[in-house]
Amino acid sequence: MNLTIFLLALFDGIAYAALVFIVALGLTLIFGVMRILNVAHGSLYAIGAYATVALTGFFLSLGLAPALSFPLMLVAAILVGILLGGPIEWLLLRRIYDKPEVLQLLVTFAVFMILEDVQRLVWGTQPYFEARALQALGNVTVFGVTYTVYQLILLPAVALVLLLGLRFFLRRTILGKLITATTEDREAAQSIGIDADKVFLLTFIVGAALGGLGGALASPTTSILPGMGADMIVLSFAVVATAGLGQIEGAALTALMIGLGRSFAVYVWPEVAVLVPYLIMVLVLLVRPEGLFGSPAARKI
Amino acid sequence: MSIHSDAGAMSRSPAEKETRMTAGTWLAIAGLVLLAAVPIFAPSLQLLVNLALAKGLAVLGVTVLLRAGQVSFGHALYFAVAAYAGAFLLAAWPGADLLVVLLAGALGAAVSGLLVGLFVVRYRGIFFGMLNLAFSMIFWSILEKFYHVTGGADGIRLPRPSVLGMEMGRHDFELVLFWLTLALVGGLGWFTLRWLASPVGQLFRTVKTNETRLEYLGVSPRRALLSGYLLSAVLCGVGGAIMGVAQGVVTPEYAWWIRSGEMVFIAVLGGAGSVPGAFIGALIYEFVRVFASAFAGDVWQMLLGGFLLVIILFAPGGVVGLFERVTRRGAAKGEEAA
Amino acid sequence: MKTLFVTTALCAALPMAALAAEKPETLKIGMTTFLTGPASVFGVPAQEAAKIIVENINAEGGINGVPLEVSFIDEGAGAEALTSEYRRLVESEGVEVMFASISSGNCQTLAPLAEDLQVPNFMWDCGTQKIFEEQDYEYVFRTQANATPEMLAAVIYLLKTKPDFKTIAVVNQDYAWGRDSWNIFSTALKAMKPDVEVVGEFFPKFGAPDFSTEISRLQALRPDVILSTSWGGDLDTFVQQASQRGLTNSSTFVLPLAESSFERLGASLPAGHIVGARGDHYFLHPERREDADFKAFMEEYESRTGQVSVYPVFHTSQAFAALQAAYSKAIEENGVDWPSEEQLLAAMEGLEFQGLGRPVKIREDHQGVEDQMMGTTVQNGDYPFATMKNIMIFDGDDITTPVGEESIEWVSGLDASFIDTVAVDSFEN
Amino acid sequence: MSAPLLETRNLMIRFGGVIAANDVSLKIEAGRNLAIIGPNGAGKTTFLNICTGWIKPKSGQVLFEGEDITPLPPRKIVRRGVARAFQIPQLFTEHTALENLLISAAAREGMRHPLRDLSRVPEREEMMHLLEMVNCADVAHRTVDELSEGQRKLIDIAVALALRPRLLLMDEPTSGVASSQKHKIMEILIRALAEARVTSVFVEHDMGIVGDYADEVAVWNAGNVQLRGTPTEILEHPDVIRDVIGEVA
Repeated sequence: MNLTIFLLALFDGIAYAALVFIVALGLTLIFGVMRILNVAHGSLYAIGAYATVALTGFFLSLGLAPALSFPLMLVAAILVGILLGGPIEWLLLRRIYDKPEVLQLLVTFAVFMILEDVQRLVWGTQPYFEARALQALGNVTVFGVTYTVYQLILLPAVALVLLLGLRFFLRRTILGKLITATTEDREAAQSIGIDADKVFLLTFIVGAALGGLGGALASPTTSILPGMGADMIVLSFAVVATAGLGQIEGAALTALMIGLGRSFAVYVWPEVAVLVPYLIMVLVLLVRPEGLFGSPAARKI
Repeated sequence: MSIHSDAGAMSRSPAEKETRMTAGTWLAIAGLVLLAAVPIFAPSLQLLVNLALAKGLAVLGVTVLLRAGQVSFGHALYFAVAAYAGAFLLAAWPGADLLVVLLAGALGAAVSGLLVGLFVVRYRGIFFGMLNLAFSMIFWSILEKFYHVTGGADGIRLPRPSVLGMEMGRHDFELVLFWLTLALVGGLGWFTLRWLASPVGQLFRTVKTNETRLEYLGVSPRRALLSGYLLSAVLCGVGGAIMGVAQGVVTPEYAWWIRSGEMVFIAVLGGAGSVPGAFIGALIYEFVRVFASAFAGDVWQMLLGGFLLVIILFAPGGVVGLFERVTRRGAAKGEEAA
Repeated sequence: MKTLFVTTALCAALPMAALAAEKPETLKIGMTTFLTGPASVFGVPAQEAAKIIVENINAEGGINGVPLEVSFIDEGAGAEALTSEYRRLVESEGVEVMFASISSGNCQTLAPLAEDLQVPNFMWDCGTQKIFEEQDYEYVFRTQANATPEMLAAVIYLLKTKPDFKTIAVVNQDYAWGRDSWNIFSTALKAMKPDVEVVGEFFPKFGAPDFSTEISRLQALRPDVILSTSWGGDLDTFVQQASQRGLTNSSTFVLPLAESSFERLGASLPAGHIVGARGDHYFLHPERREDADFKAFMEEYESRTGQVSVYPVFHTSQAFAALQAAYSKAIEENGVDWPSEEQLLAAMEGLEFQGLGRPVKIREDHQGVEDQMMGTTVQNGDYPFATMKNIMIFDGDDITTPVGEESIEWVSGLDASFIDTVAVDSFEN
Repeated sequence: MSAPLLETRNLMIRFGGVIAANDVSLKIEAGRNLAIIGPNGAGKTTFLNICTGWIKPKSGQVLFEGEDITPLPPRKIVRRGVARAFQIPQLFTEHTALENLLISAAAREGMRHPLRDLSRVPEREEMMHLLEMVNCADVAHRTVDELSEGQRKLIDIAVALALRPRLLLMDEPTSGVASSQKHKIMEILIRALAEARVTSVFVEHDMGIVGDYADEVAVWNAGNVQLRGTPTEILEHPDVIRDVIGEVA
């Protein structure tokens, strides 16, 4: 393997990792704060993609500039957060916080099953492709290989902005501190007047919107079709568990490991590319049971 | 300290309830007899019931783990390992005996259960669930990827095994398989109940409530969990092997994560932790699924999802819990009247 | 080896054979198709087509006065649901003929089941060539071609139109179709043009959302030809990403299933690439497009679905055409009002029928012999998507594995001279 | 002369900046119940945790009957005869009082009857007797989370006794119990221990209890044994009155 190929694999890996990270971010945020592993996250991802395609198709058919696709992605993500994330938390999850975690997980599994069919009823079974956002940014050529600016530059940039933005939000803003306080000790937070219900609702909306944003950002690069969420969710699980549940920086690093592992595998041994995320997960958890960045829960007696 | 009550009669612990519930035993026997009559009175349902019971055995495996408070999101692994073990055996030795095929499946599940189990019993809660998921997805990827060995996504066809040296037509074979499945449901169900009530099973169950005390009883919580994990893998394996033989084909979909989710789904639907609930849940699930996909076309997933939500929100004890609630209320009323 | 039970059942059935059957109220048909999952890109158009065809047949009085009634089974609901629903239709609903299925895996599962249930089963869409090569069936027939002629047509068209290429890479879906089709294609290519070098083999997982890394590698490898037998969302994503990043400018793509993606791909599938349609299936079929019935159907389909017809629509039409032809033939040959199952099965042998494409013939091994169309893409502005020019239709008889032979073995025995022995009709567009 | 039942040699451990065990060397003789007293944070519980293998010392050794048990995990130490009862009772909350004891007996007996129903194991009689000894026979069939704190503490100790240990380490056996009940509980306990011939070490804050039930007292301070002696000696010692009793009272 020469340097060129090494760099090419690096670029591919980073572009892929960026997208995986954005999706996993919402999942890990929700888990970190609410201790719920949201299986329906995959559906939110898919619906974010579908909504983007629908919105872009509609507005661009009115003759508006393709650059409008970018704000529309944000709109789609926010719609997913508010119209789906909100009701899921408010109507369903809120009623089961005191139940065993298996039931919480199954509720989101049920929502996943329902949303899979909802997608099909609304958007049908034919794949959609809406690449105007990607085309608007054009290509760059590196070592004679053409990349899209969208995948090589925009996606990693967005991922980085989200990583830094969320860190800043959680550590530096009052709202972020309220969320962290609730995460650490719900009862204590309530006793000092934090409305934990509102914090949870907000977190879930933001997490769902991040899932939707992942789908929105993925939409110009891939076919939007039924079942796309089911694949993404397992990959996100792998990222989140490997990173340590609730670990944002860890998720970024893990996504990078998985992205690079996969792209190098395609260059070196394509047959194992699909195994890479799970192998990384097992190997990491073998050495560090709490995930890369997780801290072991001390048992007090 | 001196609350006087005839405690023995009033509040029995789960362990005692299981073995002394003679009414429950009779109910279970009645249920098995009723099912045994399916091929005679409703032959069109025979295969469906057979598949549901096979799935029920796998769900029983998940149920066992729920007793220790652990949820596996990867038990489809053992389902698939056993089914593929059976398929490979039949490919290498066409016309192998049904019992040998099932035994090979159970053995495959046991061996893989031991290997994976040694590793995952170090984890609890969500990590336990996720690691099991990871292992099942690795196996799934291997099945998909190593096409030349595993047949890839189309899987492997299983020629019909012989039964005690006899070659059989589909109809006869399916009857034998059906009754054999039913016998295994009865036998393994009974064994699981006994095991859960036994000292080893009780130690296993305490992983759910207090591992510190378990350690201070001189018992390794990991080993206690491993014993139940092995049982659960074997149960899943027997279910998977039956499923493979009944379907005549095994595909990587057997190991797919949604399958594992489905098993947990059914376990909760039937009544989390309940042995008969595993089979009742599987029967209900398969019937809803088949009839929904026959009559509601492409929204069967939505119906099942809605069904699950209703159960969790309004009857978290599952169908068995619902049944117990009704009978208890009935009993209470009876007492009042008397 | 038959068991005692089946043998007695057959004996019991024998005396009935000579007699005609009672004419039913309706002729019940069961059709398995993907209504959910990625393959619903084929399954749903097929279902729509089936509905239109059945309406048309019933409007004309059905088959000998008996109207058709179709029940659909979702192949996407999983193998258990599929097999149990299949049995329910046959055993409890009185379905007389089954059409199954799209997935090759399901065909392999259902073929022995049909045999055991003794229900005539038309394999209407699945691709695997192995079914009749590995086993003899009494009740199973295929109303279309299989992977071998489909791939051979692609190889021959490639060698005829671009004889001087040196290198090839493949990007197929990682499942039986992707693997088997490459096996046939590469075997044929090596036999007919031994100097070709295979520079890359990629089997990304089925349903992969992203081919960026594969495309980067292909750009570095610069093969003359890139084959992909992918379909549906996978093909769309691959072609879109490849065309976006200029890979379609540097390599010629051979896409034997691209006809089913034309409309969705729009302008992303540029001119000059080789495409096929698993048979002579094309909404602008050069021989058929002026035919009144063909035109009427195409218009009807487009007005109902808003989309042009794709190959599963043609495959569906062939299955129903086979059904009509078989019943007519059995009724005529036996001089009965309604044929028994025995008579129907007898009629299937050597049956000729015509759906929306050219006529198809059922061989003695129950394999259908279907002509194969290949073409080159062109973006000429008539439609907002690619259409075909330089179309060739290859004779099915010449490129279908002979009865009793195994495909890979037969194909590997071919050589460059084979190309000229295949009868072909060429069309400008 | 035979080795002491339990001996520690130069145990050292610190958590962050706090020294929890600072060169602890102590001998515990069979048959003499030792009470450990001292202010909060003096390292009393840490000492029990080290002796049972829950926490590994940074340096130093723990010997049980002359054998080094320092590297062993708790379960192996338990099997050698060191049982433990907890400040917060550690019970199987889904099981009844009797079942908690039966499980303990099953753990002790290993796999002698692997598939017999737990409620029918031969140790049932013995366990009922144990429950009687701790005055809990009347709640034998209640799940333990329905019981009072005092009952749970006694059952916690009974579970440890069911293992037939030679040494029992108890962390504040009477904490969380109404003061009127404390003496009653200790009365029951000491009788049960004597009957089972178990030596005990117990951490205690209540000087009245210490004075009445301990054979020996060790005073902990800043991670080490400050004083050791008979209850009378210790409880009248001016340092103890100032540092320990003063604080507690």
